[in-house]
Amino acid sequence: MSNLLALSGVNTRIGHYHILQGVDFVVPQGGFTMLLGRNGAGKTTCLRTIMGLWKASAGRIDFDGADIAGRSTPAVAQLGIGYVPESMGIFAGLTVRENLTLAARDGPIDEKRLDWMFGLFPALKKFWHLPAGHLSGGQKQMLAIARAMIEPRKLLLVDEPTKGLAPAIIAHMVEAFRELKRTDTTILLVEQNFNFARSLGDTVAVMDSGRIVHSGNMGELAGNEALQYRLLGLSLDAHQ
Amino acid sequence: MSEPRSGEHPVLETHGLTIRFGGHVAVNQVSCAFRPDTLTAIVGPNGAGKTTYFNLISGQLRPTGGRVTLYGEDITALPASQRTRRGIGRAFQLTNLFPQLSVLENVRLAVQSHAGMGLNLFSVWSGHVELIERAEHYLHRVKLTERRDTLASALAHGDQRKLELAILLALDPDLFMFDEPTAGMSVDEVPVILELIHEIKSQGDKTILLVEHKMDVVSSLADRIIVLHQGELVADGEPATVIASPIVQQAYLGLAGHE
Amino acid sequence: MSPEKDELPGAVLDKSPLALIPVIALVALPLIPSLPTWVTLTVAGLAMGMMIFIMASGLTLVFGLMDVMNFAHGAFITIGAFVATSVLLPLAGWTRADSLWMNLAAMLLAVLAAMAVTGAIGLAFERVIIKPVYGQHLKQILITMGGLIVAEQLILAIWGPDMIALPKPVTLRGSFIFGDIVIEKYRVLAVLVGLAVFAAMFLVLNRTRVGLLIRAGVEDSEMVESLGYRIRRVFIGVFAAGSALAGLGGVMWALYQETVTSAMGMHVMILIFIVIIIGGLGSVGGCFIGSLLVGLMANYVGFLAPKIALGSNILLMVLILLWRPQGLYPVAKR
Amino acid sequence: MTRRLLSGDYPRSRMLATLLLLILAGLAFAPFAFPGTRSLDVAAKVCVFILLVASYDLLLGYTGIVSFAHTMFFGIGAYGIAIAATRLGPTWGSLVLGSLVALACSALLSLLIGMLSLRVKTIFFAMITLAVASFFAILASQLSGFTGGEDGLTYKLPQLLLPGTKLLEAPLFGVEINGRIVSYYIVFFTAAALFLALLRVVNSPFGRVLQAIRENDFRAEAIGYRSVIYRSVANCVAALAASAAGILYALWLRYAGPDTTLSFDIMIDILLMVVIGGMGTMYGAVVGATLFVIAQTYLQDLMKLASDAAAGIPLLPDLVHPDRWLLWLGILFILSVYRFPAGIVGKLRGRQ
Repeated sequence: MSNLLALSGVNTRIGHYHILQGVDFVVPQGGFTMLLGRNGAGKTTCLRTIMGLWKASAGRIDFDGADIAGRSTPAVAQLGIGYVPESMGIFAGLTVRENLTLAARDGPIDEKRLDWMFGLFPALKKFWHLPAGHLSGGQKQMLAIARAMIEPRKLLLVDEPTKGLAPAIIAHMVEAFRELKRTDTTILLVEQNFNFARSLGDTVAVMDSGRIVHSGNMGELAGNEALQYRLLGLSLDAHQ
Repeated sequence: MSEPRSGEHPVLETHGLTIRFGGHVAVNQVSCAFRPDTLTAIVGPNGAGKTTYFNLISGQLRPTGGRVTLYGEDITALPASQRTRRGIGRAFQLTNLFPQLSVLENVRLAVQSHAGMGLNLFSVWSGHVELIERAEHYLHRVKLTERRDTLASALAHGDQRKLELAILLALDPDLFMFDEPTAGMSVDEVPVILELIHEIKSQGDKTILLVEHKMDVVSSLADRIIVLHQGELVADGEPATVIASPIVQQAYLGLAGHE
Repeated sequence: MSPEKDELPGAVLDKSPLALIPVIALVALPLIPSLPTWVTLTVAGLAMGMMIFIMASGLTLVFGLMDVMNFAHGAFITIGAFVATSVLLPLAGWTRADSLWMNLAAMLLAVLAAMAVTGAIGLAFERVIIKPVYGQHLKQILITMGGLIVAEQLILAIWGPDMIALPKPVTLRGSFIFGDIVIEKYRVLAVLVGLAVFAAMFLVLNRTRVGLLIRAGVEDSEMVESLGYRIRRVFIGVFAAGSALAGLGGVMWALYQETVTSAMGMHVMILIFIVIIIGGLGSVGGCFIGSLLVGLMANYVGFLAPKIALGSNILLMVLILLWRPQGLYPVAKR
Repeated sequence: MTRRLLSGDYPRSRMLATLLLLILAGLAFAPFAFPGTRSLDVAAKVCVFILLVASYDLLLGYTGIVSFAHTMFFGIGAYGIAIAATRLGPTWGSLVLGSLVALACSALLSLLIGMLSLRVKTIFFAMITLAVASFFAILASQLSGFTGGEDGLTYKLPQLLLPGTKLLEAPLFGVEINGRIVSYYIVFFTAAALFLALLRVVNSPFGRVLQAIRENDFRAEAIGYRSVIYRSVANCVAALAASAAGILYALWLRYAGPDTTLSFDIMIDILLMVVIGGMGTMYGAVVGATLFVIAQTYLQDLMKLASDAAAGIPLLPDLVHPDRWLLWLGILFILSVYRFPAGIVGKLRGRQ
């Protein structure tokens, strides 16, 4: 498997804060890569730096054979990267249809793809003409994901899609992502819910204090509780 | 503040506290009482409403339903500044300082607020040596004395968190609220913070609320754990009991499939 | 202040501010001695409101989209008016001819010239003056005030300090008379132009892809960029368009007053600010309603108690702020 | 002593200290150093505007509030004296009464505006104050029976302050000591005392809170400072000082009218002075006001020379025409905001 995206030595400063302090990891073509880590570790900053929403002060971001560090956000998006931010970035005053129309850069929405999307997220069909602000949290998240893939994209960056969602909706979300996986979509997904990450991820990178502290395949991490505890603080039995 | 503060009287209570943002209920009907000399840890997955619950208590947000009482007095309508004056002190998750003021000045302003001298228009601030000395004392407690003349914006992340705590100490509150005090800190900086929280706790008359992700931190410090999930209070009790309860296993840690 | 409220014309969900217009008109009815006078004043008020709307709409749209309040907007209005004198005075042959078409053609030329000049200046203004201070409100106010000072001085240097008379074209003078009701012809034109601008803005915002981009950009410009659009270019276009509208408003206002002075922009700026505050900063729909309210109020009170005409608008502003502290349609964002 | 007077806030630059001393000496000995009506007028105007601009700096530089109603408070002070002197006659009693009523009006109005609108964003406040101030200016010209309308009010002052009153038989250092000299020193000492009082306010515990609120009002609230109250008090103090400046100006001019106190042009002058002098420094007000008033009076003479020299070149003579002096200050203003936000004072301090 070749690498679609590779970060090497990426540094990002926001104001006076040095958030990313030399980040290195790769996202293999056609797989799901999970970016894990505690709050404040720099995961969101990582995605924003790839999107060009923050400028990397040093390092390379190679995407599909070109260094995209320093390119403007629209230029990065036009290369075929879709982005679902943590806040979801839904245009609340626009209808569901308008949200998707805007996301279809190349003209009218492809009907077949739309039908497929309605299959994944039936709620979008139901509320087609409703302002997106009226959707529930889960439905908004679905719209945000649908918006990022209304046209084929080479890579999707998804920031904490399960945040604040009920278990039933998370289960639905897992199904939708599995369906996406069958279409050979490449995804880089930031997550805190380890169970969710484990059920979807092929490879994994763990961040702490602005650096990658572990990377490898998901199976290895999932099977090693001591490693999970060390990296993520995930343990129930540790101090009993 | 003249109310008795024996262990039985709650310092702070929330009654059916609720806030909605549009269609989303971020905190839903949370009723809970916090007693002095108790450290309560609030845990829950990301987006469970922990920080929002904090914001409702410290006054950064107004609830859409329910009440907050401090020593039995309804403070739901009070702005954040008045709650601070009544003894609720809060450290923020994302560092939130006066970036272009010196480290000492950041703390001195908090000391000055606690001394109630903000509306003193006609004395020279540098003449109030006692305020400056107290500020220096708090800087010493968080081990920041050497950086006293640095601009707050020029501090490293860990030092900023320490300054955040020095400001909190300077307010000398009855109720301390820590929102992930160790987030983003390097491993060697964490003990300083934990020791500080421990010191506050051992003073005996303080009420402490702590939002924290790291379970080892929580279980070593907390007298009590409450669990928020989807904005609702789903578990409340002794740390060991709460951690072992199935609902927490599933809701919080997402480890239902724990092989 | 629910975040899902749509702020754009036509899509306004909250109807109660709309009702203010008939309410004010009906309150005025018994106070004014005769019905024909009331009709005359109402039409005059609507016409004035429409002209204020033309001048204010660009400013509020730019604020909603780019979070920039341009305190030099008034200078663009003045420039539009002076450009009109430079076009219309040499074309006296056309404006004095007793032909509606010749008159309108002259006006159209003046309007196009004014809009081209102010649009171009707006473009330069955005690049040179405003671009470095996005997101810094205090500096924005200061820097655009600086722009205002410089622009006013340049106007004085180019067109001189004296008042210039600018008579209306012949066929637009005088009034239509229906019984006792007297309606000035020019006011009818002003209402038509105002409605056309409002309709055009409505159509562009709600029926075109650029409009979709603008509406999305008002909410979250970062997300629009993440979808692959160069929203900055749209922003600059909107700024130029807003400045061009100021130029159009300047021409309309100058012909209405029939005089042009270097201070006229600053005078209308007060009305424009009142309108924008009433409507809610950044809301085009609110601006439209606010303009009509201010226009009606100014004419009714101007007739009943001329001395307190401007005071009445301040009073209106204070009352509305007491009712809705962020204006009729608060734009919830940032 | 100096420390107490300056509230511990020193110029912190030798150049600046020298400049300030020169200005102080120039103003203190103006009647003797620069005899003549025009130059004494300039000196008095400098004193008044130092106070006016310093009070504006308290708002803009220290609190981060942009208000366009500052001339309104300036005007209230001037009209307070003018109306009292016109209606009640040229007695000391009426001057005191007029001043007190004016100060009370300013305090009330500023608190009202503050409480109503200081919670909102900077831009909103700027727009509202602009609307209110212009309303006030129009009100002053409409109520002509009371304010003299567009013509303003000319009035007599108590005997002691009139030019005809000679205090000493013989001239002192070649200057006749008359009522004008007394008036000048009233203006000078009051302005100096109030400037030092403002310097104290910005260096008081209160002043530090203002700066904290300007930096991060969310956090200031969180540590117990209610920002709307602090902003309102700052607004009120600034309004009172502006009114005091208005009172002094009316005493000096023996005239109050819309053009000398209420017009938007003066508001723009204040902005130019505070920004070019240096926001948030207080001393910037001294430097800015002095340079501006001198430029206003003498730069035009210089520009006339330039304009005549450039005759024949298209447009250039218009640009350096004496009436266009504001053009160049406007450009300097824009450059100041971008390049040196702490103005001349910041530049001088930066060199050390």
